[in-house]
Amino acid sequence: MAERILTYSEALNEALREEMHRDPSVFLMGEDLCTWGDEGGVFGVTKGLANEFGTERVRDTPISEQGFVAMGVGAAITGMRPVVELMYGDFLALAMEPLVNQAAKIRYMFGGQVGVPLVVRTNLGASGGKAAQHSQSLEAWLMHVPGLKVVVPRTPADAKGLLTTAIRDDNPVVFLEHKLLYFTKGPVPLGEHVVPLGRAATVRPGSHLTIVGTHVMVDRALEAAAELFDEGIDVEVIDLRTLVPLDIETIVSSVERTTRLLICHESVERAGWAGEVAMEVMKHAFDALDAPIGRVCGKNVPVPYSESLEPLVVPQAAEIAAAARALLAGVELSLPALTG
Amino acid sequence: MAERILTYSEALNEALREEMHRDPSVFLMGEDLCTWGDEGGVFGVTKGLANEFGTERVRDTPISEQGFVAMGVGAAITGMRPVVELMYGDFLALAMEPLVNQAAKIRYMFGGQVGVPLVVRTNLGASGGKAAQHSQSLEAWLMHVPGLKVVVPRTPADAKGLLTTAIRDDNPVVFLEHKLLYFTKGPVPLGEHVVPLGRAATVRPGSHLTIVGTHVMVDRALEAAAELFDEGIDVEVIDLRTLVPLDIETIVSSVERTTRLLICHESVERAGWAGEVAMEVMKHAFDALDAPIGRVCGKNVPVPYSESLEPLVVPQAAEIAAAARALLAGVELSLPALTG
Amino acid sequence: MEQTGLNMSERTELLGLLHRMCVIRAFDSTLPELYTKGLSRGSSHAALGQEAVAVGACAAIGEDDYITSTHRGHGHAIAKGADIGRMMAEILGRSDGYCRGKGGSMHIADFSIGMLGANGIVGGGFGLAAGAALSAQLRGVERIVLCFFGDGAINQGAFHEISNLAGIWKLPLVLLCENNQFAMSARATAMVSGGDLAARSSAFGFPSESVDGMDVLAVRAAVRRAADRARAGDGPTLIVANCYRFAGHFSGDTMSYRSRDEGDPWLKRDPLVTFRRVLVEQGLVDDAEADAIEHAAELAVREAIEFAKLSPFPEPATAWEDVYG
Amino acid sequence: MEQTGLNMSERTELLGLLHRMCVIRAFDSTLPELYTKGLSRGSSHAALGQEAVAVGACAAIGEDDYITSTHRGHGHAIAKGADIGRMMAEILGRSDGYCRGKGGSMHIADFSIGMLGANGIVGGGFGLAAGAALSAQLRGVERIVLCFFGDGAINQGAFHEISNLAGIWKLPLVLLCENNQFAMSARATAMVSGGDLAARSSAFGFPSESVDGMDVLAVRAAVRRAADRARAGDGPTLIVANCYRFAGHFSGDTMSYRSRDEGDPWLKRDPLVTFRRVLVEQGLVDDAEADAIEHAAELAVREAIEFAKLSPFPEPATAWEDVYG
Ligand SMILES: Cc1ncc(C[n+]2csc(CCOP(=O)(O)OP(=O)(O)O)c2C)c(N)n1
Ligand SMILES: Cc1ncc(C[n+]2csc(CCOP(=O)(O)OP(=O)(O)O)c2C)c(N)n1
Ligand SMILES: [Mg+2]
Ligand SMILES: [Mg+2]
Repeated sequence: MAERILTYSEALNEALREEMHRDPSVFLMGEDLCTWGDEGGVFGVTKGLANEFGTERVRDTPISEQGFVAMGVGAAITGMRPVVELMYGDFLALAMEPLVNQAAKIRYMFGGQVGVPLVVRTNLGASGGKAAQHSQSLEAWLMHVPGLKVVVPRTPADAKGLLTTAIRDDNPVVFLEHKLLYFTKGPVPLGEHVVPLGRAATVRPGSHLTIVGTHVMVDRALEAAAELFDEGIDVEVIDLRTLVPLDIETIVSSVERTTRLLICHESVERAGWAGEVAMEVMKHAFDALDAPIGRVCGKNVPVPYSESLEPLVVPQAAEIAAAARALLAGVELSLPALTG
Repeated sequence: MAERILTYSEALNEALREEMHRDPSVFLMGEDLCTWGDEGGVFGVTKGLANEFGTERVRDTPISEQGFVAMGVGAAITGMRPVVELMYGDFLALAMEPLVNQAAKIRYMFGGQVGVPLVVRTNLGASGGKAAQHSQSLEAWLMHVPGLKVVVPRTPADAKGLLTTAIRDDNPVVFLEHKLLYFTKGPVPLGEHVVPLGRAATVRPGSHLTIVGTHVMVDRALEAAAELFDEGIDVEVIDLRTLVPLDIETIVSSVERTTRLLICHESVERAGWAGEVAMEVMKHAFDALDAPIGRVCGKNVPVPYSESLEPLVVPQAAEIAAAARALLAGVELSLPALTG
Repeated sequence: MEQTGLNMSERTELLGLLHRMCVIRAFDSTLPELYTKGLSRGSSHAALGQEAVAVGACAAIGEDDYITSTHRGHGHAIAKGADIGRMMAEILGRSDGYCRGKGGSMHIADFSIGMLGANGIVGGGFGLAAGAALSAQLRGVERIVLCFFGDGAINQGAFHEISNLAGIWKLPLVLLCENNQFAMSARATAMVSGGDLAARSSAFGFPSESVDGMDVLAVRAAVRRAADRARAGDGPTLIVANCYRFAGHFSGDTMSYRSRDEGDPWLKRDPLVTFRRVLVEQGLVDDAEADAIEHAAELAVREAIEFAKLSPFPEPATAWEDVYG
Repeated sequence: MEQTGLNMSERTELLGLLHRMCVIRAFDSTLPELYTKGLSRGSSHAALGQEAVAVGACAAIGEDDYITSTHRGHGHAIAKGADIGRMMAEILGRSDGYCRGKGGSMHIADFSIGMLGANGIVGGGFGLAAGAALSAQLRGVERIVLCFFGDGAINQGAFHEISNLAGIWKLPLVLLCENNQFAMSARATAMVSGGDLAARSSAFGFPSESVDGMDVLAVRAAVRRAADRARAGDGPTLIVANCYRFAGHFSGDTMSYRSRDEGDPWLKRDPLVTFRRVLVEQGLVDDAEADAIEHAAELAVREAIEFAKLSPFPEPATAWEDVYG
């Protein structure tokens, strides 16, 4: 299929545009979607869409997060497919009631009478000193809510393909972007591009250790892997792409080969989702494990502002590499023969 | 120390009364605290307190959860020690903004200028058909927020001792009761009774397998343990009592003896805190483990209403027993000599 | 009691109103018995005394219009035309219930008649209602949304956010506050700053109206006016229907927070009694006919209970269904 | 411009107001430079054009009184008496900053002067302010709370919940809405249903007042009236100060959503220029003295920057401190 190089933000924009063309029930709501910056959207995701589709279908809202997310739920149960944006992921804290008590439960609690085809888009991650209230990664909360799906695209192609799938999904999907990824570039297929939910991507094959992560943690793991390779350590890196559903098969079959697992997430360590992956891996492949499952995660502190502190609380490549080394300490390793 | 038999609800009431006598900065806010039922409180926890301390210090609020929790934060940073009640734990979804973006971060984000001595009391758990919006156990969300402490008392004595400690703590504490426990009875010390945060209680010593849990899961684990003992399986049961801080030492030293761990929580399995305990145990005692760490948790569904369905989604003793048996399948066990 | 224009041509409709009010009364009167017999569980909230609000309001809107409801929602559902057998089966946790036994009293919904659900979260309906109104507006269908809520719910921030959003977007929304004077033990007079619930719309520049919630025809008239505004594209209206919660908040509520007789003036104005009297006085019905309507309602509810009792409990496997679709 | 009673006895105080306004102007004018030089990070929001609101309001309350602030909070902090060296050090992420470098521009607080913090959550200050007001009431101290917020924040549900709570409990609270016409790219005229921000208090039965936010003395007078009410136990007041955001939402905002000249009428009423002119006209200051005040303000800000630059970055170990205490 034909591809072009787009930014992650442009890829998201393309998915929105194409789905809005395809399906008149898709519409957008959120703050500053229409005229902010260069034709809309704090990160440019809705650029040009208000001009193209009108402000009926691309709606600037007041600052009323709980209210407009709840309205998304109400519209979703009456025939529409709303895509609602929260400007920052930290504002999920304001919208948990409609997301958790309404959207996630409506299908079940009403005995399957209706679905909730709602997408709530927002972003995670620390970036450039946004500090404690604009840097949180709260995906674990959402994973813990039956009825929600949780998507975490990393590449521009996945951004497009997964957002397309999310919009077509008949369930509430929380679509979590990452601030540091919006302006990264990559090839993106032209036209319809659909990436199924629940399929992880093995972005680097390796034989000694498996690292799973999402978003920028995958990039940092790849950085660490390159460094480790020079030391004779061959790391496999898996980008989960979606957290609910979770592609446990891909992880388990990797771990069965490598016998070691390191899980990386930017969200804070305590009660983060590393434990979820670990429990599932233990359940399916405990005997394959030659070392404790490790994790490198955000530290158990709020995100500080200063440039001298912020990087300390978010996992960096060096920390991932060190953790990988520790899991392999004392193990005799051989690199795979260079075939293929 | 002298003791009497009290219900869990009465024990909580006693802690509130004693702390209000001791410290004039302690006051209560919430819905239906003053005149509901038998002199206050849907579960009787504030019974008689409005009559004793007046409605200035025991304040009935409008139905404005986000607002009055936020006011608790504002009062806490200006010299008071508010104890705020949310009638049901599901309403945490309405109060995450003040709890997470304000209370949990204020000390850190403002560089230690001020603490937030706030207690937010609420309850968890399914009980008798309260259905999807009145049965959730959301403690994992709170554990995932640095700056919050999370307390989960099980016995009346702990209810009193831990609430006393929580009120005296200079940090925001989310104090999570359980609906099925309010009217259970047990001995409670007269007068000042303080239970430190971060100390688990080993409620049943055993040698073959460790089960950790909280709230009613501990009772169900004890039930299972009694049944298993008749089959020659000797289970150790640990009541965590607080989730943040987590008493990992007690768990690890138990697992080092038993070599097997089963974690039980009523909150839904996916991204629940079982994984957190497991990661810490693996970190400290992987080599001691003779089996994968198991978990028996709430199922990944909303809580259904019908009496024929509700019990299926919440762990019961039989399920815990079965999981324990599975972890010990094929293992030759001997019961410890009956000494002391 | 609003009586102008009561005439024979409306007779069927008016008797229909009386009938529905009687069904609600009979339905919610059985709740304590169901509970003590162990047939229902959780909490179910009776709307005794508030029948005129539900019935009057739903009579003012069309079949295709939507309603959102509350924890105290049986009356709303019945007024919108829900099947009381399936409602009762839901309350008994049976497989023929509207939610296949998964919802119970607080989560009855019937999407086929535009009843978008009761709600266990006080104020949870505001956003659903406004979202449905936006949906109707976007789809260009002539549907409006009637949002029922209580005097307690009006203090939720959601009321404010949704009122503002509905105001700026001129959504076809009728906000109907049932001021039954209490939110559990909390008196509206103590919890509503300024004391005037109808004043709340002035913040957003849309109109409000206070109406006697004991008078089914007055409620119908007020909601008709509001529905007309909504359909005309003029946006939301707030209606405050003043009424009284005759019974406890739910069965088991000892009501120690209110004196035994403080409700007497309200009880004297029982909306069923009043409406029946008017119909008789106007010669639209005689006592025998009115008695028959009441008995029919009671019978229907008894039948609903029998239907519900015969319905099997849901199969265990259904616990795993409908989490995702 | 409100001018009655300007006299020599007030001279020191009035020059103090001018001085503080100049400090805020100078302080927030440096933000783009700090950002482009890589000295600051994250977002910092200038209150250029809104100086009269912060200074007038804080002049109307006492040292012991509290304020809560917003993401656009430098002016509020300066007006309440915060040290600009420590503020600047915070913006530069240094260890001498108010938050030891952990907060940055959006989280400046100085509890020693009752400045309870800027806030990155729009509307996050409502509850803190009302809680502090309740605290003062319970402790029986004569402190009031001044809560700054924007025209965007007024649409948060928190405004509603807190207004109601403050109303029923008669909390000593002044709700000061800085209507600078915009919430990022969103116009207040489009986002506020009914269009009248001051009408919002009518929902709760407490008074409101609209005031010219370009006039420091008018703001002071209005806040004094509200503060008197609060101190007298009469509860909250809403004040809407109409003003204009002279610059972008933050540095880097291209402001494509507003036309280049639409703000001109506002810019012509620059609160610093106007107030200076009044003082000169009234003979309270001559041009040289006024120039000196402006220069002193600029110098103070330059010194603050030097102080901040010399302050070391926080030690890594501090990242682990103050999570719990
Ligand atoms: C968010 C939330 N807070 C509290 C409750 C507990 N609760 C259930 S009904 C109720 C009172 C509601 O009062 P009102 O809105 O007047 O409705 P009414 O019960 O009078 O019909 C309360 C506090 C709840 N279910 N949801
Ligand atoms: C809860 C929340 N929603 C959205 C934002 C993003 N945001 C930051 S400032 C702002 C506009 C605020 O407008 P207003 O209250 O008028 O204050 P002003 O910026 O004009 O001073 C927005 C939308 C936020 N920080 N918090
Ligand atoms: Mg009520
Ligand atoms: Mg503004």
